[in-house]
Amino acid sequence: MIRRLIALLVSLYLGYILYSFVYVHFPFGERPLRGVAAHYVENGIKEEGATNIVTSIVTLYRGFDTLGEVTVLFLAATGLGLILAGMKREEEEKPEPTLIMETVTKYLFPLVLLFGSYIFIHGHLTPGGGFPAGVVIATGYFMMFIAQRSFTPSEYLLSATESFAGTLYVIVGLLGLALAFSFLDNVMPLGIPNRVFSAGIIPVIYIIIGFKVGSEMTGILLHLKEA
Amino acid sequence: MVSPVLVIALTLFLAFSIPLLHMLSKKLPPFVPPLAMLINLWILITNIKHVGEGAMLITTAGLKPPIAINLAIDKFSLFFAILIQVIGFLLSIYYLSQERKDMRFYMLFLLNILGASGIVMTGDLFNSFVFLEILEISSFGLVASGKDKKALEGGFKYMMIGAIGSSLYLLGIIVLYLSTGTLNMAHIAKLMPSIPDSVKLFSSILFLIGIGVEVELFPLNAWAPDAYHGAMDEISTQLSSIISKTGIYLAARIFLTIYGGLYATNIIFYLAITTFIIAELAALMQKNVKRMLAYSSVGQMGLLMLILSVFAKRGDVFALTTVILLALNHAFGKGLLFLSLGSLTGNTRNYDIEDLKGAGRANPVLGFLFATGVLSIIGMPIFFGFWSKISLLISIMKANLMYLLALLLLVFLVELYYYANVIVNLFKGEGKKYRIGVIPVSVMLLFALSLIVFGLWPHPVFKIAQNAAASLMERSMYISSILGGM
Amino acid sequence: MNSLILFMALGLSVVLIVGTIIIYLSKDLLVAILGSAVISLIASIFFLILQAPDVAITEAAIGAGLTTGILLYAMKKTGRYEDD
Amino acid sequence: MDAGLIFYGSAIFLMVMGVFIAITGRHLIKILLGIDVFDTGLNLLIVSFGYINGGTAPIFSKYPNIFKNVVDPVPQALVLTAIVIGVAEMAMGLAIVMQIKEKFGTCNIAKLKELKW
Repeated sequence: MIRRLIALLVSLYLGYILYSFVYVHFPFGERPLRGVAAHYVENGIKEEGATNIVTSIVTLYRGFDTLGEVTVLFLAATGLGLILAGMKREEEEKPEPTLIMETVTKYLFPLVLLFGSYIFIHGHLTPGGGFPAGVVIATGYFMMFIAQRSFTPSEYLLSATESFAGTLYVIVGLLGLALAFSFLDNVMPLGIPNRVFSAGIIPVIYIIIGFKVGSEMTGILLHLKEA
Repeated sequence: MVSPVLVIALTLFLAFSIPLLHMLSKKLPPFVPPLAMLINLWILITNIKHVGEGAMLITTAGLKPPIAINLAIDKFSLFFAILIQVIGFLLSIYYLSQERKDMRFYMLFLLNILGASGIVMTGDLFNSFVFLEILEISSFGLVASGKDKKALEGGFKYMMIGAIGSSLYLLGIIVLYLSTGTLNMAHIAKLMPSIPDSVKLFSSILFLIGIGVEVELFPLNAWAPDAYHGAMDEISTQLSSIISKTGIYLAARIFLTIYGGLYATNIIFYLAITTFIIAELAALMQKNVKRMLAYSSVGQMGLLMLILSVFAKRGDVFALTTVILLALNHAFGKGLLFLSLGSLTGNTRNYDIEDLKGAGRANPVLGFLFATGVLSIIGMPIFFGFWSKISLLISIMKANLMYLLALLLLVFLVELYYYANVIVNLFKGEGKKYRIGVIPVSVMLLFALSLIVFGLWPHPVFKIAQNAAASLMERSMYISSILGGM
Repeated sequence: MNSLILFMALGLSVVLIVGTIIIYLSKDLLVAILGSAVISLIASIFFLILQAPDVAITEAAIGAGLTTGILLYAMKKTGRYEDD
Repeated sequence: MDAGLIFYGSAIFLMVMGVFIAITGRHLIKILLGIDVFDTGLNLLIVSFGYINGGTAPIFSKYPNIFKNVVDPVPQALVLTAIVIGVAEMAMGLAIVMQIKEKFGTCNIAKLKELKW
């Protein structure tokens, strides 16, 4: 007990040091917009055509990071599958879902998928984008696992979607390398800002990410369910 | 000219396409990693002549730094990138000999190499964090993929410390971003004089914690002996030959290039010297040979950080060359030791020193390979380790640090004692004979051969290492070649 | 930021503190997991207040939704109560 | 009322408590929860760094009207990445925990004695 108290005091003290450091050097809300951020805000729409600046940073200016991020998720899905493979499955009595649950989820499921695709298609105009959209889609599947008696998405199909979307992402990047000598360059026409068909490759990338994240997350949930 | 960004893009492409290839034929996935490494090696080697003074700039998203992410490859990063690909290639050949049902293992392996090559090639701080995460998460997976109790426990510990360490690394990046308004390494380095000292100190401590997990600095190395011990032998090789070397690269890059000389040198010095002494003493006490190798690995990393912290401030190119030579020797030597130890125990995963009795006499080839690794690590003549140790002693003597010299000689004696103990045990008494395939033996022979060849003709390696170290010291060159005339 | 929003944020931060204490003290992992979901949800409201709607959506979907889901699946496998 | 105290304070409190829970937790899932809380706190801290008084979200939905006073978009983009990385780490950790439960029969770290803790 004493050791825990000491640990608590030490960590609170470290937190206090961090707080006082942060408070002195970076006072809340008083930092001017400068450096690359100022450039993104001023020229973001002109350069990349997306009205959501965060989106254009995520997919293009720092698109290489996002490729890495997608890789991290892919890694988590594969690593989870690798580690969980060969676990004993416990057959247990599953409570039967009620009729209301079953019926409602059946009709709700397409709506959830539609909502997910809405988010990733409008990623360059409104907040959201590929990652939350993929998770919303996965949540739809999650709902179906819980509420339907015999619903199992094909693992084969999930894995194929995931893998195909990943390779497609790299190909989109390589297209930039081939056409403009720079990986992940925005080689498509920018169009008129604030329209769905604008901002060059941003919607393409977000659609790919949406599919990829959706299938990966569904795969993770499926593995955990079956473990 | 082939753009080096393809090293990352093609590796990713191949890793993503493994499930598709698996659907075509179940036999394909094992051949993907060697193919990827070969392509990467080819790309990197064709780029050697394009990397001149300063760094080579590769933009992404069609915009100049610091607006978009860029890769920055100077001779130092090229050296480490090629080292990573070579060891990755050898390991991936080694994996060909093993029957593995799960294709996901190869994906993890490939992404691990990808993370390491990403870290050494990127010119952007946050990008290095992303690749660090790729490296770490794939390492947890690889360590835990042995799926026995030890592997799982080692993997979990690594995960716990790695997760918090890398988060603090991220906080360090953010602090630098807030004070400079940019994430580009060269740009931050250029703006470094304008940052207040307290912010520098604070952020460098955060970076130290993040990198300390990778380079196994005390007290962040609690995971290391367990993960090395718990992981399969090839994975231990990967941990010691690739992952910790990437940590050294990152430490040198961040502290030397960005901060322009080690910041918080005293802290690093004391931590490194503690790591070095404690780990070597712990290795002396071990009865378990693999754990002994693990502690010796940790000690070696401590030694590398020690030399970095002592000499970085003086701008001593020769000492940095020593760091590179030691890292190279350790990468090949320890890798060889872990691999051959696995075969010497007949993959029973029982590493007790008593059980190894006579194993070297019963399997002379393996015994010879293990002995080669040991001789190179302790620095016997005609092996590469000799030259790295000699240059280490010379650089310390030149700097007139007699207490350090005395300490090092003492620790080397300790090292000599415990390694000699193992070797004597290996060749004493009767042991069991194990069958071993052609591929593992030839991979280990390649490791051993490179140690001997580098040992007999040290001049080219020395020259390459010197160039790499010199390019690390050319800080203003690095900045101006990335940012242009800005 | 007007003071009404600040006042709300203050109230939420009290909930946040209570949430972490519940995670620490609770022997029932279900309660602890739900506590972490609540913390993520409050964090996502904070993101909204801090004018970061993208992050808010992502945190709500990933931190509060998906993480809780996978934690619950894992808890089903490992047992609900912390044994001493 | 001090906005900095509320946002910085609660973010740093989450980080501190996260580390504390991770260090003192006896159950493996509790440790992972601690790391999760720590990550949430860190993300909150980073986004609070990016806030600028009176700024709006960096989304110009009324283009071509561009407001000059927007909050810093870069920390937000970085946090998006950090959140996703956090969930990936969590999934990996849970997989290891589930295997540990299967192999050891317990998730209490006091009872995991295969290697020295």
